[in-house]
Amino acid sequence: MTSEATTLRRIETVSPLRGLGGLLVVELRTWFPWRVLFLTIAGFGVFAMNYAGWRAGNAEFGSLLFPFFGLWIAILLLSVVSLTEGSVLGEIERGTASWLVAMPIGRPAVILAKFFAASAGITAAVFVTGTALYPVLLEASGWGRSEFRVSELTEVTGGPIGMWGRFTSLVDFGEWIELLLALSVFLVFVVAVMILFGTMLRSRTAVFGLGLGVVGVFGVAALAGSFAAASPAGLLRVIIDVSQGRTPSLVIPFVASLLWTTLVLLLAVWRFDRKELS
Amino acid sequence: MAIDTRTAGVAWTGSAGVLGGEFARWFGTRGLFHLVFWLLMIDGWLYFTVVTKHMPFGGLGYQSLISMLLLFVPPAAIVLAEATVIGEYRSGVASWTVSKPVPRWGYVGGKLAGLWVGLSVAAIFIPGLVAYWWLPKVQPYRFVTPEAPPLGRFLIALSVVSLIVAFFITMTAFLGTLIRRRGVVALIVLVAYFFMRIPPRWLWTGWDTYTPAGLTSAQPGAWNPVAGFIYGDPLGATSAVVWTIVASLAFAAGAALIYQRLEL
Amino acid sequence: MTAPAIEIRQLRKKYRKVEALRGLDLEVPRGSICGFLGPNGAGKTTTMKILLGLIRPSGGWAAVLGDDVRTHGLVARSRIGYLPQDPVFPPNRTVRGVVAYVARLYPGHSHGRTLRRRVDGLLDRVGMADQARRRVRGLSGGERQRLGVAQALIADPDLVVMDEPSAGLDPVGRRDMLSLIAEIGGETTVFYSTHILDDVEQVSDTVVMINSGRAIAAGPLESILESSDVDYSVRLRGATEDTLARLTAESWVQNVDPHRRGEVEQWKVRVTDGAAAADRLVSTLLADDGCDVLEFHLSDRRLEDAYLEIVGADDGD
Amino acid sequence: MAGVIETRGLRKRYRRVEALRGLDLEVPAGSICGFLGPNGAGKTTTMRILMGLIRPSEGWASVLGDDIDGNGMATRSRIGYLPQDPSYFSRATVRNTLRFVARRYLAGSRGAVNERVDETLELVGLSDRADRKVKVLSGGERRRLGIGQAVIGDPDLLILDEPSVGLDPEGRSQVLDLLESLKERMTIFYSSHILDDVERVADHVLVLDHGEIIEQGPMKSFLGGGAATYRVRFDGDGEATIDSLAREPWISMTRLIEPGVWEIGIANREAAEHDLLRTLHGFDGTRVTELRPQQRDLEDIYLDLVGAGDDE
Repeated sequence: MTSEATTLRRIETVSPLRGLGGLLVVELRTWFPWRVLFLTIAGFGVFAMNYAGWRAGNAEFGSLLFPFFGLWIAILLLSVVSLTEGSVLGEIERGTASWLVAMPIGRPAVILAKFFAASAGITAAVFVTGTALYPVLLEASGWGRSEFRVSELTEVTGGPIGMWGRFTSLVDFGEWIELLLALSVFLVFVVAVMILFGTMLRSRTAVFGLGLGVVGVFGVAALAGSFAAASPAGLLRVIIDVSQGRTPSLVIPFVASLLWTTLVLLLAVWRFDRKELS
Repeated sequence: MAIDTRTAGVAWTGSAGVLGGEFARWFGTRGLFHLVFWLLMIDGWLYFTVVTKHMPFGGLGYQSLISMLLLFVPPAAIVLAEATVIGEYRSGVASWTVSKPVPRWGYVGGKLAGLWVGLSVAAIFIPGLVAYWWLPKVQPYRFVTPEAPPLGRFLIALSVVSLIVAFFITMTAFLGTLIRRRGVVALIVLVAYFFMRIPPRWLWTGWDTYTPAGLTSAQPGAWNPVAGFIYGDPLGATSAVVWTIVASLAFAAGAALIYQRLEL
Repeated sequence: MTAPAIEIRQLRKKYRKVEALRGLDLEVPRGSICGFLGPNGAGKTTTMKILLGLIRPSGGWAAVLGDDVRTHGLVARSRIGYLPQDPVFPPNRTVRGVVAYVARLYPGHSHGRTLRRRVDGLLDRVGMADQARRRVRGLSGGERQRLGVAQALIADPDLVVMDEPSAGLDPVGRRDMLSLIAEIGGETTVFYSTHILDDVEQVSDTVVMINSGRAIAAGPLESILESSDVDYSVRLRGATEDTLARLTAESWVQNVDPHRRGEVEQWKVRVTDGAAAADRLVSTLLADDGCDVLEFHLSDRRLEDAYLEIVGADDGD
Repeated sequence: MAGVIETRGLRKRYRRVEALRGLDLEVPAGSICGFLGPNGAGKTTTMRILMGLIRPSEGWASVLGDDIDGNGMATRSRIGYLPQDPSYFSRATVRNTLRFVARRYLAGSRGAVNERVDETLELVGLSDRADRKVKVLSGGERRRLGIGQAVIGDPDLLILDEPSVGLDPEGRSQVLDLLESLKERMTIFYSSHILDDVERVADHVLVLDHGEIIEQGPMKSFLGGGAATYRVRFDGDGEATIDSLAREPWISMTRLIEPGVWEIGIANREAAEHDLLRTLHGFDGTRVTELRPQQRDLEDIYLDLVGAGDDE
C-alpha cells in the first residue's frame, strides 16, 4: 500500500447508526427508479381503466373516484407486502447480512436503511400518482351525478352491505394532499410491520402470509369502523370518510400511526440487534 | 421402440417420486401446520363471528364460510406456489432435483399437484366439513338460511373453491417460470385475484364467463355464485367453471414447457 | 462393443458473450476413475451440467453409457449419480430423508426396510451416521458435502459424476472420499473434477485436462506424468541471493524457478546436462557458507508440476 | 505481549448440539496462524463469535485487546473478515462493492478511496474484472473479491474462513503469496483444510476438534524440532563415508536401508541443517545424489492428533 494511505484515516467514531449513509444509498437504488415507476404506472393504469369505463357509462362521479380509490389502495397494499417480504430475510438467507454486520456497521443502521428507503419509495409513488391525477379528477368532477353506492368498495368482504351516501364535491387540493399523506403513513406502517416480521420469522413465505393477514385485518377493521381512531386503521377510516364527503380530523389517527410505526420499528431494531446471524 | 418405453418407465418413476415426496411433506409436519392454521383461520374466525355477531360476516353461516374460503385461501396458494416454483429455482433445489432421472414436466407437475391437493385438503375440505358439522349445533338465530345445505351441493361448492385455488396456483407457476422474480410475480397474480373479486367489467365483458370472476365476484346485494349455489341457486356461470379448469391446465402446461427450456 | 461411459464430440457452449466450451472432445472408458482437471472457469462445470441435461449445448454431441444426453437424457440420468459443486438440498428434509428421497426417484429402487438399511449404511460410509435425523438447514459445508456423496451413490449408479467433491472437506474427510472413490471404481465409472492434484495421483487411472473450453491433455496418469526434462528440487535457508546467481550462471543449468515460503526457499532447477549437474550441483550450492541446503533430490514429477506446465504452455501460445 | 485473539472457556450451545466446549486459544500478534480442525469441529462458530455475529453461551474472548461483549464496533474497524461462502450486493459491480467496504473502514477524500480501491483490485488480480457485476463472477474470482474486501480497510487483524476453497492450484499459490506479503502489516488468522499450503505459510497452528483446542503452538514445535532423521543416497555404496561420519559427535545413529541408501539420525536439527551435507560432501570418493529430511509433515501430525477415523 503506497504512501497515499496517510490521507486515509481509519474510522474511529462508534455509533449504532454507522454506515447508515452508505446502506441507504444501496437500499434506495433497489426502489428508485424501477419499483417506484412500477407502482406509479400501476396507479395510472388502474385510474385509466376506471376513467374509460366511467366516461363510457356516464355514471355519477362517485363511481369514478370511489372504485379507483378502493382499487388503488388495495393494489398499493398488495405491492408493499409483495415487495418488502424479502427485504430482511432475503439478505439473511443470502448471507449478505452477516457480511455487512461483520464490518464496522451498526446493526440498527441496516434496519433503518431498509425502512427509510422503502418508505421513501412508496411515498414517492403515492404522491407522484396522486398529484398527477388531481387535475384530471378536478376536471372530471365538473359534471356527472353526485350520489353513489359505497357497497362496491365493501365487496372486498364478500358480503352484501348496502350503504348509501352522498358525495358533495371533490375535496380541495389541501385535503387531497392530506388524503395522500394518510395513505402513505398507513403504507409506511405496513413497511415497518413487514420488516419486524422479517426479523422475527424464519421463512419468507410465513412473512408474506402474515403480512397479507395483517393488511387484511386492518383493511376489514377500518371498513367495519370497529377499530379505534388511535390506530393505523383509523387512517383508512379517514380516507373512506373523506371520500364519503365527511371531513373527519386527521390529527389523532396520524399521530397514533406514527407512534405505532416507531414502536414496531424499534422492536425490529432490537430484534435484529440480538439476532444470531449464522 | 424399446428406448421410448425405457424413457417412459424412467419418467414415470421420477415423476411419481417427486409427487410422493410432496405428499409425504403434506401428510407430515407441513400438512399438520397448515391444518392447525386453517382450522383456526376459517373455523375459529367463523365461530367467533357467529357467536359474537361482531364482524361483517356475523351470523350468516354457510354462505360466509364459502366466502371466507374464497377470500383467504387463494392468496395463500399464490404465496406458496411462488415460494415453491421461484424459491426452489433460485436456491438451486430445482436444479438438484432435475439432475436426477426426473423429467422437467414431472418436477413441475409433481410440485403443483402436491401443493394443490395438499392445500385443498388442509385448507378447504377439512375445515369446510368440520364447519359443516358444528355450524348447526350453534343456535342459528342469525342465519339467513338456518338449515344445513345438502351435503352433496356443499361438497361440490368446496370442489369449485378448490378449482379456483388450482387456477391461481398454476397462474403463479406459469408467470413464475417466465419472470422468476419473487415479489413481482406474487404482486401480478394478487392483483389478478383482486380483479376476480371486483372485476372491472367495463374493461372486458368476458370476466364472468372466461375467468373465476364469474364464480367469486358478488353482484351488489347478492352472494357470490358459489355461496349461493349451496342453497339451490343454479351455479349460473358453468362456463366459468369450465374455463377455470381449461385455464389451469393451460397455465400448468405453459409452466412445464417454459421449464423445459430453462438453464439450471 | 459396449459404449464408453462418457463420449463427447466437438461439444460447444456459448453463454451470452462468453464461450465456455469451444469444441471439447473427451472419452472416459467404462470402469475407469477419471480426474477432470482445469483452472477456474475452464469449462468443467459446464461440461458436467450438459451431461446431466441441466443445460443444453450450443453445438456438438455427448453421450453417457451409449445414450445421447439430448434425446435420451432421462435414461442416461437413471444410471448417473451426480454431486454438484456446492450442493443445495431441500432445507426442511432430514439427512436420511434426502438420501431416501433420491433413491425413490430412480427406477427399480428398493423399498421399506431394505431401503432404510441401504440409506443408513451409506450414511455411515460417509461419516454422517449420527447426523441422520438432523435437518439439512443446519449442516456445515463439509457435512453437506458428505451428504452430497451419499445421495450420489444411493442408487448404485453405473457412472458417478462429481464436481469438486472434496472442496470444503477436512483431511480425514478427503481421505475417506478417496478410499470411497477407489472402492466404487472398477465396476462403476467415476468422473470427478478437483483442484487438489495430490488426491488425483493417489486414486485416478486416467486424467483429462481442460483449459478455456478445450481438452489440452488426456490419457492414463502415467503418460501425463512422463517428461523428458531433468529437474532438481532444492530447499534452502539463509542468504540465498548469490547462490541463486551463481547457479543460474552455470552452463548446465537451463533455469531456476524460486518460491519463498517463510525463511525457506523452494527452488526447481531445470538442468540441460544431467551428468554435469550430478557432479557439480552440490558443490555449487555449498559454496556460500551463509546458506544451508535443507533438502535436494531429483524432483519426483508430481501431477501438480505436469498440470502447471501443460496449462502454462496452453495459455502461453 | 498479550495475544491478538484470546479466549477463556468459550462455550456455544445450539439446542441439542454443543458446538464449543470451553475453548482456550491464543493467537500471537504478527503471526500467520493456521486454524485447523475437522468439518463441524466449531471453527466457523469460533470465528463468528469473534466477529460478534453470534454470542457465546459462556466464557470470555478478546480481540485486539477489546472484550467482545462490548459493542465491538471500534475493534471491528481494525479487523478484515472473509466468511465461508460470502455474498455481496447482488446488483453491485466489483469496484462499487470494494468502494462501499472501503468507506466503512476509512475516512478520506473520494480520490484517496478510489486509489485504495484500484490498489486492492491490483493486489487480488481483479483489475480487469473491476466493472463486472458481482453475480457473474466465477467461484475463484468471488474468492479473490472476498480477500480484497477483507484487506482494503488496512486492518490490524485478518480473519479468513477457508479463503482458498474452490481455487485452482494457480489461484491457491497466489493466495499464499498474498498472505505472505501481508504478513508484516497485520496478523492473519485463517482456517483451511489444505495442510501442505498451511505448512508452507503459517508460523503458528491451532487444532480444534469437537469444540475444544487439542493442540496449539508455533509451527516449529508442531513439526517436531528436536531429533531429525535424514535419508541420504550415494553414487557408490557410501560405506566409507558413513563410517567416518559416524564418528562425528552430533550423529546419533546410521542405518543401511538399501544399497547406497542410508538413514542418518542427528541429535539436533540446527547442526544437521548446517553441517550434515557439508561434512558428507567433504569426504572425497563417493558423491551424494540425494538428501531428504524424514520429517512427518503437518498432515501426518494433524491426522494423529485428530485420531483419523475416530468417529467414536
